Amino acid sequence: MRTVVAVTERVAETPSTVTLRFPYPTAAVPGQFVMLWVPGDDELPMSLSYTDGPSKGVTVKAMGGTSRRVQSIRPGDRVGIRGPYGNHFDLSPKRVLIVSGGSGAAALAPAAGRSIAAGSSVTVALGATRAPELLFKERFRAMGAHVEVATDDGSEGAKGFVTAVADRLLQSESFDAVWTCGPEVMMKKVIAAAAPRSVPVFCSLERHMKCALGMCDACAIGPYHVCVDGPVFPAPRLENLSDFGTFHRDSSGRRVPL
Amino acid sequence: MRTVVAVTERVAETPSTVTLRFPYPTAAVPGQFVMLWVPGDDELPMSLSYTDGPSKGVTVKAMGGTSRRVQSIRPGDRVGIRGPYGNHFDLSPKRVLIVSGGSGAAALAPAAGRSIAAGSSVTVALGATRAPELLFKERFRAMGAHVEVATDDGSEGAKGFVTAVADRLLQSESFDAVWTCGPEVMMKKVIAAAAPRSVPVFCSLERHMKCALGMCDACAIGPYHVCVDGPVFPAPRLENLSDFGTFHRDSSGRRVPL
Amino acid sequence: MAELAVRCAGVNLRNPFLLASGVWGESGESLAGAWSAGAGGVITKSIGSVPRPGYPNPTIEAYERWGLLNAMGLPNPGIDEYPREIEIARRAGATVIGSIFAGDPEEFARLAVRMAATGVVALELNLSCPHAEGFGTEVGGTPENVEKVVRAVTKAVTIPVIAKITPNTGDAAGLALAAQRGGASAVSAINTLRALAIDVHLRRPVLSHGLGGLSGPAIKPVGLACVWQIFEKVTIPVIGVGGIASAQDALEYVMAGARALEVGTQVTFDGIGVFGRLATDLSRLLDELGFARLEDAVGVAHRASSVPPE
Amino acid sequence: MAELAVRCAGVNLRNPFLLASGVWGESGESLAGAWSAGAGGVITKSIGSVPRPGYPNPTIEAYERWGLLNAMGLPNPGIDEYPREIEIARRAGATVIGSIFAGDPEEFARLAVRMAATGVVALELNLSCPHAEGFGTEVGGTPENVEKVVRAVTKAVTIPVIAKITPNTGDAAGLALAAQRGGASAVSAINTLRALAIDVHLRRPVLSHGLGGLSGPAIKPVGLACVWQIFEKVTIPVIGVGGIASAQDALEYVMAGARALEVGTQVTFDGIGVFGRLATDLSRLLDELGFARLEDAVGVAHRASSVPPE
Ligand SMILES: Cc1cc2nc3c(=O)[nH]c(=O)nc-3n(C[C@H](O)[C@H](O)[C@H](O)COP(=O)(O)OP(=O)(O)OC[C@H]3O[C@@H](n4cnc5c(N)ncnc54)[C@H](O)[C@@H]3O)c2cc1C
Ligand SMILES: Cc1cc2nc3c(=O)[nH]c(=O)nc-3n(C[C@H](O)[C@H](O)[C@H](O)COP(=O)(O)OP(=O)(O)OC[C@H]3O[C@@H](n4cnc5c(N)ncnc54)[C@H](O)[C@@H]3O)c2cc1C
Ligand SMILES: Cc1cc2nc3c(=O)[nH]c(=O)nc-3n(C[C@H](O)[C@H](O)[C@H](O)COP(=O)(O)O)c2cc1C
Ligand SMILES: Cc1cc2nc3c(=O)[nH]c(=O)nc-3n(C[C@H](O)[C@H](O)[C@H](O)COP(=O)(O)O)c2cc1C
Ligand code: FES
Ligand code: FES
Repeated sequence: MRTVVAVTERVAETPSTVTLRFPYPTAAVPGQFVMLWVPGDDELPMSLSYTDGPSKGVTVKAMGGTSRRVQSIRPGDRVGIRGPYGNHFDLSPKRVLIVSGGSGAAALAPAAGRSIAAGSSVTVALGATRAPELLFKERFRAMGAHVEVATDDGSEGAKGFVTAVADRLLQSESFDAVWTCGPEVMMKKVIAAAAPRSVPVFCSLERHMKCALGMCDACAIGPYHVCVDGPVFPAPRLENLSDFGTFHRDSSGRRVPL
Repeated sequence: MRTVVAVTERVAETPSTVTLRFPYPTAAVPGQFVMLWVPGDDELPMSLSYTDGPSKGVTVKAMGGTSRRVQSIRPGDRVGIRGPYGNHFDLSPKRVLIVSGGSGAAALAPAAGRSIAAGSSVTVALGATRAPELLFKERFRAMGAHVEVATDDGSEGAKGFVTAVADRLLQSESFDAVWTCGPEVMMKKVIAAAAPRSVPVFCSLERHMKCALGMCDACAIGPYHVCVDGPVFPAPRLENLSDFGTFHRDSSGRRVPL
Repeated sequence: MAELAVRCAGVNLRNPFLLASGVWGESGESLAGAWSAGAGGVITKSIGSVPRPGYPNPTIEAYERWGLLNAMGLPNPGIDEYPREIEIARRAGATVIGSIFAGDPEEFARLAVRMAATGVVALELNLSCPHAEGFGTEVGGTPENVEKVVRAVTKAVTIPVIAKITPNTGDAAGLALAAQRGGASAVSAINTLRALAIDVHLRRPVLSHGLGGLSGPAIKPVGLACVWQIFEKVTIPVIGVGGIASAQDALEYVMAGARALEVGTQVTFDGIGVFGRLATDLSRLLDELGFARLEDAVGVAHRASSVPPE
Repeated sequence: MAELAVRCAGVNLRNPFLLASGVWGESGESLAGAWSAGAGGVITKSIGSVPRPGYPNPTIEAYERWGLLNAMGLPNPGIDEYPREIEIARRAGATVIGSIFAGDPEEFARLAVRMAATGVVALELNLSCPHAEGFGTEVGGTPENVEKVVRAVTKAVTIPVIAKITPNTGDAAGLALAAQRGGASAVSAINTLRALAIDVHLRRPVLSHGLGGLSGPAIKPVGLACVWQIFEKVTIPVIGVGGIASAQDALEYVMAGARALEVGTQVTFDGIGVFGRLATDLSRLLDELGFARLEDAVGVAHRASSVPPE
């Protein structure tokens, strides 16, 4: 079920994120993820940051041990890929607001791309800790998206949380849908901001994953399994889940604060 | 892989042969056989004597224990069926001579039927020990075949072997093919009779069968497995096989005289 | 519609299809979800004395729709935290069976007491993990060990105890008999078959642990043989598990001697809706074959057979 | 093209793919046919002291293309008549390995002498039939019995002896080690897994014998685990068998530790042409993966793995 592929291209997107491209002809839809196996280390869920054509890609942020190890992968190195798994963004809305925190842009960029190609207008509220960490800013712009930026330290765009930018945009413009990916607390705020305007919000969630087949329960949140019922959830499904934005489960299945 | 079916009809064809009909929609071609499981007893290869439509049939001669047990089956009783297996008669020849010994008519009758329906002319040399044992005589006639009969005791038709009738027909008429099924010594004689006239002969063979999947080797004759390479063989494939007409293998795989 | 409710190991089940341990069993909401999808009962993930993260990924490998290899490494939140999850499932009305694993009879007994205190209706002892060192064959590989563990547990608790037998043995029936001697109320068979996959491009085992366990349709014929042989030897009920994907599979197990069933891997292939479907289909199949109650079909294939068991 | 020829158990094989015992092995012409289809060698049907008809039909049950259940019951013409068949295969140039089965060490030794006299290049001892009373676990189920049988045979003959190990055990490696102690030149693993199918309409086992053995792709992961564990313990060559359907399957076995391979069930699904195809495909696959010789890949997965065997 796994395909071992040699990485063809490595792009340092920001100081902390790296994109790996590899041949993987299986069709994929923006929002879906793959399981990326780093032989000898671990296998991690990664959103496809490039979904179109035979060459796919993932964009990985340095977090713990394995993601750092992923970053040291060079063209020619081999990784295992299975998937794509999960559901995806509904690309039918014509006016979309994207709210991206940190590496969340990885899941959102291909959705923006296909959406604009299909004639939609896309506005991106792009957040990061500091200017160099703004992931896919140029890529979004090159697609034709309108990009507004926020950084924690104010080194580019608005200073502070990207949710403030999103809030402003939601007040000043009309949108048919909001797509968001990033820390759950951020997504919770996005949901709150969109609520008064009745704009439907779709959140892409991250949970610990093992099987990605809806079996092992590692990725359970409330009645859902993020690997098969998600990763994209309409906000109403999440709002009543006590763990959303507060708890996740670690590798042993223990509930631990986010 | 087996389908358990309830027998719908039982016809005593001759004093020693019984036809069982049963629903079995899988498509079949004349010449093919099924494995007929008599629960609690054994499973035997049986040519399909009725190949057309969803109701198939086999015609069984009382030989040893199991075939006698088959004859005691009544409508409503259940049997297991798998198949159809094996190759089949090539129905393209326009003028066909059929030479049938004993229960061989079971394999040949459906071939005659489809052949005549497709516009061919079919002559049948039908042999049996005695008149009441002439299997499918009326069925062949009703199809429009020309039937000539031989019985060992002369109780109907020519007295003696059906091969004599076949020999006469081959001398007096032109045929594009000969199809034969019956004791191997009989089929050997048919091949010999057809040789001077260069009429191709196709023989349907019987060998001990277990798997019917070309694996267990029970049905081996020379380099062939009757279950997958046969049961229908063009004569040239058989002529150089030392066992043809002389030896077969018993259930243990020992070569024993026919 | 034929009656699917059965009593097995002293537990009333609304239908024989239990969620197998290790599938959808880490969180209370998932257990509750399996129950509301129609499972006759739910068995928890095997819980140990302390939290265990399990092995690193890759932990699974799938073979089309006929097999699944896993070496999760018994990840579980540990008995201190797990009662919370059971509580959620019980509040949803689920019939919950608590699965536990341990390294020796004493640890089994201590854990059993804690698990029993959560209000589960029965315990299942995982005596059969094929890939976790110290918790598999070590406790479940010989009749002596099985008997010791089961006896220690049955002495410690009052609720029914089900011993889950390994198929990685020459004599599953001997292990089951030992469980019966130890006081088990039922045995379940089978756990996964010890198995391996290798990635030829990377020249290494696929699973991080190397060896794992095979489940799914591929092991149904093996599970049936175990249940058949066990049924010939024991008098306590047998719970059939391994590769059940259809009502027909289920009925094969029942006719081989199973009174209840567990379903695991098929949840992966069909989703949790498999429970509702299995119950409906089995009831229909029993009708078609002239059985008024599932119970009437338990073990019937032994009577028909003229062939002595091995 | 990568070199497929290997020397295994003192026998030179033009390629590693041997016809497995029990498939196409009753008649000399079939053995010859498998050889001319490209098999690296052919193993005869397991031959006993006297002719044996085997069990009545049904003797097999197929599961799509992933599994096959059989209980043939060791039909064979007996050692008096069988040399004729071997002679036919040898005249065709085939490398023939003679498989034998018996009920005790003495009978094994007597049969071995007779089989060796036919000119086979090696013997394979069937210590692992999962369904024939008196010839399966009875002779191959414990290390003690395996060692006794193998020792009796290796004392009686001078040609190499291969012990075929059962997977119906908790410890295949222990059995293999016993075979090595007994003097075996190689071990082969695995034979079929004990298994069962039930016909729910007829309420009885499908096979006349009831229990049978499972083969085909379904058992590949189990065979790989056995070969892996055996390779860790023994120094003699291991022959991998069980569910080999593709060059990739073959290479998995080789990387797990197999020096030669046997192919049985896939002959049913693909026809005898499977041998030519496997050899061509494997040679290509080795090229692609940078192996000049099959030999270089034997056991490589053990080196890569950081995980200790169980
Ligand atoms: C559907 C999905 C899509 C994702 N897409 C991306 C992406 O596009 N880019 C990106 O950089 N990251 C993505 N992640 C997160 C990524 O999988 C890892 O969680 C992250 O890389 C940290 O891994 P680590 O082992 O380096 O960190 P560790 O130091 O081991 O752990 C840091 C955090 O990562 C979590 N983690 C560890 N292993 C896993 C696992 N198997 N599954 C999920 N979380 C795990 C831990 O629970 C912990 O909270 C995605 C996660 C999911 C579920
Ligand atoms: C392809 C094929 C088609 C056949 N079609 C018919 C048919 O249409 N009508 C018909 O009456 N018979 C047919 N037979 C023969 C039939 O399968 C049996 O051989 C026959 O019915 C005798 O079986 P028994 O068990 O009653 O006899 P037994 O007394 O057991 O044996 C009598 C003979 O039958 C042979 N036999 C027993 N078991 C088998 C077996 N599993 N496979 C083959 N031969 C066996 C024995 O070798 C022996 O020579 C066919 C056989 C084959 C191979
Ligand atoms: C991913 C996975 C995890 C499992 N975890 C456990 C476990 O923790 N305890 C246990 O007793 N069995 C465990 N099993 C075994 C199953 O409960 C079941 O016995 C086995 O999978 C066969 O049934 P199936 O073919 O229906 O899956 C696990 C199986 C799988 C596939
Ligand atoms: C129909 C059949 C008959 C078999 N007969 C024998 C036998 O006589 N002796 C033996 O050692 N193994 C026998 N086997 C086992 C095979 O040799 C082999 O070990 C097993 O089938 C696994 O390999 P496969 O999956 O490639 O078939 C038989 C297998 C089948 C399917
Ligand atoms: S990762 Fe296993 S259920 Fe989602
Ligand atoms: S019946 Fe088994 S090979 Fe033909």
